[in-house]
Amino acid sequence: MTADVLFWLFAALVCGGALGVVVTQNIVRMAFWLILSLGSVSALFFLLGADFLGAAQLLIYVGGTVVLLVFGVMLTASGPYMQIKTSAADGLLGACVGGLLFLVLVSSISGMDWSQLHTTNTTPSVIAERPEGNTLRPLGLAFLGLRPDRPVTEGSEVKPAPGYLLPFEIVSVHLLVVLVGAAYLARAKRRANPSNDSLSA
Amino acid sequence: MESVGLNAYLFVGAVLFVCGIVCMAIKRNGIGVLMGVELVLNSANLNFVAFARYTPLGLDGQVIALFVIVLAAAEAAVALAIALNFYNNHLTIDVDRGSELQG
Amino acid sequence: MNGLFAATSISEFLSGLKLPFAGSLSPLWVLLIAALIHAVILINIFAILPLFYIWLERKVAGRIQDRLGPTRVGGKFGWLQTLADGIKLIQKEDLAPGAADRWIFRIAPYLAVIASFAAFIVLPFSDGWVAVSLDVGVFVILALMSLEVLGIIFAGYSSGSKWALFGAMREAAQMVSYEIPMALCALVPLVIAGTLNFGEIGRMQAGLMHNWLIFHDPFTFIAFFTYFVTATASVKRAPFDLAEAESELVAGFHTEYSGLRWSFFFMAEYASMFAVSGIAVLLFLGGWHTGIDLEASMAGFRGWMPDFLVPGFTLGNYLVNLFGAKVFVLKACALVFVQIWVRWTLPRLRIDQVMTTCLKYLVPISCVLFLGAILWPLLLASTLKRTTILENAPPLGRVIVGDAAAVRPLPTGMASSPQQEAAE
Amino acid sequence: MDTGTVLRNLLTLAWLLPLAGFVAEIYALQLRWSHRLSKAPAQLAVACIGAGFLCSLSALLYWGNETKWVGFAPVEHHTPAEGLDGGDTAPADALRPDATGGEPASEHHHQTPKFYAGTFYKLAQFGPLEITLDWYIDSLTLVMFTMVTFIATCIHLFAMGYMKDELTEEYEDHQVHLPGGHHFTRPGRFHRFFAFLSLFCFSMLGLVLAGNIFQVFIFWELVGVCSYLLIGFYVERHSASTAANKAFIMNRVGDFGFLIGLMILITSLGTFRFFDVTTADGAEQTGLFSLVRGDDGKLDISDDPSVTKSVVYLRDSHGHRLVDGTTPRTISYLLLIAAGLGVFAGSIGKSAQFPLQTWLPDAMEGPTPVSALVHSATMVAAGVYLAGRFYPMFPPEVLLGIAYIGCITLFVAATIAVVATDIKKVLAYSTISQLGYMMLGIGVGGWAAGLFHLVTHAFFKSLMFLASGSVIAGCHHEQDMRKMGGLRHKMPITAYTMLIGVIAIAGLAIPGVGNALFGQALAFSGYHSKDAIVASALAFSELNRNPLHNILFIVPLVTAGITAFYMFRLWFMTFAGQPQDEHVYEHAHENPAIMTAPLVILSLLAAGCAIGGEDGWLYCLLSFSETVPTVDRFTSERVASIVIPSHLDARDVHGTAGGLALLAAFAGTTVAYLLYCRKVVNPDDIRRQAGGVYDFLVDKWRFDTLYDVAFVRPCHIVASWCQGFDQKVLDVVLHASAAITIVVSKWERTFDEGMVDGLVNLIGNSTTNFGRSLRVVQTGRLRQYVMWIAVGVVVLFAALFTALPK
Repeated sequence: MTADVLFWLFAALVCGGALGVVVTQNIVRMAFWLILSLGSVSALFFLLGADFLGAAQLLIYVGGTVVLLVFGVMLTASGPYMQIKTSAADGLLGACVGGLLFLVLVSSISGMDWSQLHTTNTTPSVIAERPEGNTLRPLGLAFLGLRPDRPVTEGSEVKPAPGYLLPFEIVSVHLLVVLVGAAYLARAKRRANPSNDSLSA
Repeated sequence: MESVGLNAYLFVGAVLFVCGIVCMAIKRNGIGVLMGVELVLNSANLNFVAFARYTPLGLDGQVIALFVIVLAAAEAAVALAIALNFYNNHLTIDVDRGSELQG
Repeated sequence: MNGLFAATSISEFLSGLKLPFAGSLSPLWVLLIAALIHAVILINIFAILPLFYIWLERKVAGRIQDRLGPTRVGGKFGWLQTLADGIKLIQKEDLAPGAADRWIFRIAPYLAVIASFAAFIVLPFSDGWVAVSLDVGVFVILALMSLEVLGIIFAGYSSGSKWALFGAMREAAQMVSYEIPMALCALVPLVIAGTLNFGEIGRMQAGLMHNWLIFHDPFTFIAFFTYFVTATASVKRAPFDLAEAESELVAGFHTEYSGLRWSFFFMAEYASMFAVSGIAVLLFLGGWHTGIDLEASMAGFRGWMPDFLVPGFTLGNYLVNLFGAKVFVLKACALVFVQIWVRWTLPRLRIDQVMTTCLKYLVPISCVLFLGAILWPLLLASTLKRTTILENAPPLGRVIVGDAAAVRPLPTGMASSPQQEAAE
Repeated sequence: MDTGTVLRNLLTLAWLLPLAGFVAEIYALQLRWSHRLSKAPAQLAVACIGAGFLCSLSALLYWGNETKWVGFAPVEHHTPAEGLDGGDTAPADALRPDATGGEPASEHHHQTPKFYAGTFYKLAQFGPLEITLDWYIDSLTLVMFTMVTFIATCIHLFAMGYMKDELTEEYEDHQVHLPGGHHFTRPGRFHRFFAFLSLFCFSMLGLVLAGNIFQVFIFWELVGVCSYLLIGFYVERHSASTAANKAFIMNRVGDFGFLIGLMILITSLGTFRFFDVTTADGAEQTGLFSLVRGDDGKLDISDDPSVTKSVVYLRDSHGHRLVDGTTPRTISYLLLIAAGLGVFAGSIGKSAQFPLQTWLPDAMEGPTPVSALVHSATMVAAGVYLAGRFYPMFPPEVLLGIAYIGCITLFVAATIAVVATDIKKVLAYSTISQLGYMMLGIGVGGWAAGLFHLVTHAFFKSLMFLASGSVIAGCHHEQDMRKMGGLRHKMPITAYTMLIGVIAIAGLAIPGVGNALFGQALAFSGYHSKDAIVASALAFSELNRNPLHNILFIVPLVTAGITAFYMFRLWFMTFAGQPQDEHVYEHAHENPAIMTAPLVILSLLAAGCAIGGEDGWLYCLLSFSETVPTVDRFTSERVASIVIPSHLDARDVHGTAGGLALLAAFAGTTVAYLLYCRKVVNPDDIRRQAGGVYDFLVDKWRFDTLYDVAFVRPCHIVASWCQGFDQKVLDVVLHASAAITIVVSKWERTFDEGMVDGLVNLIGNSTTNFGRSLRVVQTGRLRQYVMWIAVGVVVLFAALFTALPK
């Protein structure tokens, strides 16, 4: 009951924030709605027992990515409160396609009987056992290459399943590459046409 | 026992996804398109975490979601760099202006 | 049990409470009432601390500048000067410039305050005195504090003023940059502690002062100072207060603000100062412990007067915890005093110097510290057959045990055992 | 290590050292290890071949020591107590009942193996046929190795002096005239000469060491290549290049027969190996010799009297007939003859036998050390060596052919030598003549005698060639004997070493003196060996009732006299008498020690190597390795009635033959002395008197003319016919077809351009147009793409939902 109320609250915030992003024309307001939406998603993560993930969502998305976006907005703003308006036709078309897409998604979600999944796999879910969260240690061990929550029987010996050490390392290297690449891409360059600096789009 | 189940989260994810797609489709501002991408990624994450909670997917769902977050951060950094370049070249962030690849 | 949005003691207390007319409360109501109680307590702390700090800042600044500071309102020391200022600000007109994006202009201070306030949710003041005892507490508090910058950016951007915009830009760049060394420095004691739960970290520093994590090894010692520098920068205190550099940008991002909204930024700033200092106290300086092991002597007092007023409430325990909270707040205030002291002592850096300090010095230093903190226990394990030179430090993971050769596969279900220990 | 391994290692070392030297010398200049004026290549070559000689000599001595020197001592032939082979039913027994006491060597056969053999390396395997690198070492191999390496060492040393002209950056070739009266000038080729010499030695040694006939063929051809390179060393001289070509091409003619013989062998016998091997799985692979000769050295011929139907049964080394299933393995007798003749054809080419002898005199165009090497120890010896090595494979009919070829050759060459005036040409013809002796000896059953002569001849002929080279070098490349004379005063060492060689080849002896000392006449080597051959020939002609075969004895006897005549003619014309050409005489001088020392060494060996004659160590060594016992007569009646005399037969007539030969030699010597030293009769008068004969001889029996008429001109005529046919018929047809093709292609072009291109262009254009129409879809607008993706997903899902049943 408690969780239900909270869920509906944050679900409403998520959906409202997302809709706000779509509807708003002002890019900074869009960023605000985005923050609202993503922050609420992180709250949903907490509700789903993924506390580490929720914190990560807050730190990386809301605190990092969105700040970066807003930063980008400021850097690319050619005038105060720049608005690049979406034409009504575009909006209508988008709404139609989006509506259709939503219908497709909803029909596939509702057409699926998820409860079958529980019967097909007997392995208990670590998350289900621990609805309040505390997934930090299992996640950390998984990234270090061990899955104590998912034992594998090899002969008579019970061992932890292999985890995600290699993907973890790959992602780390990937991040480094992206860091260098982004720095290279965004480095200061001569503008294409310096005389047009002050002109707004 | 809980009235809120997997489907509820999936519906939220669907809304998020559709909003993201529509955002990508209708926003002429490049940064706005990026925001749409973030929404889409978040909807996927939400679904993963929901599956982790309600299906035997377990911890794997969270691990994948974490990877998605990390990669999304990387994507945002690169995309922002591209947007800055775009702005440097076109003096605008309107993606409709960047149609040099028109056939 | 660590609840998510429900605090342990009060909610349990409420759920166990038998009301004369309605019987036991439904969980939703328990949650709501508990949350409300917490919020009220925290908002009081959140509001009163800035009042005190602003007064302190004035007095300290005055003393450092060889003058008296406020002396009139509320007695000889001007105790109520801040309160008077607050009343004045509430009375002021809530202005919004014509060029402003009003909607965001109005929301921005709330964002800053909410972010700053949210940090207090997971900050324990004493043993168990925490609104939400999260397993990823440190991570969450860092995440929440990083949100404060959003409010500032929005404020600067929506003001429609170039000064505000510059301030916001600087703030954004500075915050995004300083978050990295700050998090890395916070990781250094965390590596030792092996947990992100503030409660556990605080408990493991009980006893004499050498148990404090700052004295654990040379890297934590340096990490404390590095953390303090980055924390000062991340709450945009001088000498890193480029976002509101009066000499260049009028007042930076809050140039266009006035009245209560303006005071919100200051509440957020001073509360953040306390929050980062609290984090430093918890991570490095022994939390609510005195460091001279007074707790051990007070241990017998904990059982004094059980079931005081209501069943389950032990007065002795409460008083001991209250003492701990006082110790904690004192330590944090000492650190805040240092921040104030630094503000009025050091000149402000240029923005490029700020960025250079972070990217060229603090980031490498913190990386080295992090590496060293990881290698230190390994070094000890290979030489002293143990992971720390302290006797009651927690085991550093189970993989490396005292016997260096015994690297065993983890037993199934091991992941859950630390939690069970912590819950006991 | 057992004896075989030791011998193999030593001989392999001796064999491969010259190859290493060749590689080093060839690359020395390219890799700047050495410069053109350096003597290092020559020293390296000498070192290689000298080391090879030491290896060979030590191998020979080691072998002798290991075998208790049985091979060096004469075999007692008349010990009837030993080896009573009662089951011996060879036809020879019927003729010679007392020969049952034969098989004297059988004891040695059991004690010491006659040969050591093995395989170096398997090159390839085609079904049952293995191509391998084998080694086969018996006393013949050892003697040949020692002889070849020794003579080669001497010649190398000599060449270091002889070729020093080449140690220059600008060698002026006086025999190549350029327009404008200049001589051709080129960089010296000192290193190249020695590289070729080294390669030559390597090839020859490989041939001797070879353990199968295919390997022999490989090195046979290598020897041919080397001779080509060396004869054509002065490649700018037209005569030299022509001579090299001639040598090579005439050898090809012989090799053609060789190849045919090889093919017959491989198809009929299925192996190239000389010896038997036991493979890893225990199966025994019988080699050529055992297949044909079994264990007792006899051909197992079927009783069918018809020559076309008679077959030779193949046997293994134990004398058992080999069976293929139930039918015995055989080879047709005629085929065996054909194979033998084929292989011998190779020998004809290589050893310059009639009718392929004409290349050898021309090959004198090479530098004199080359002549010495090619015409004494190596190349021409290879032919005789092959005939000797392959002796077990020759049925009597082939031997008869060999004998006749040798007989004709020795006479023809000797007669030409009488009139030759070029000092090297005389020696060349004498070489051919002596090779004829060897072949004759092998052909009439004197196997050991032929090879004996091969070795002795190698020594004295190399001596004489080097001496002639010394003369030529001393007289500034003057080769005409008519311009010499009296040179013994100027170059005494050369003259008297040459005299030793001349006496040796002439076969002079002092009959009475030596008997006490050696049991033989006191004589130089040539006497003994020639004696043995003539004795074999006499025995052969006596045993065979066919009177025609008498010429096989008479001709060599007469030729012995002629040999003595022309050799002494050479010596007298060159060294004795009065100087004929003042210019030449004045400039003549003795050569440095590096050239005379080999002469002295060789003269000692030429004089003494055959000491003891047929009881001496050299002959014994050679006869030790006889594959086919010659103690029995061997009779064949298939094609012609032939009796191959036994060794004993030859011994019986030895005294007669030796006496007659000595008489002939003295006669020849006397005539030469009278004509050319005493000048009793002016040779020119005789020349004028017998003008026709003289011209015939000067024209080398008109062989070149005959070949010109018989082969070259018909070839030219046929070629001109072919050319005419080409021009008149083929060209016309071709031109016509070309014209037709052009017309057809013109039509095709129209078709291509109209139809095919049109079709292709249509497809291409329509594709382009379609692409153009699709181009508008690619707007470059990001948002539209996203929209299309979304629409696509919707449509896809809608299709799925409608198509798939729930």
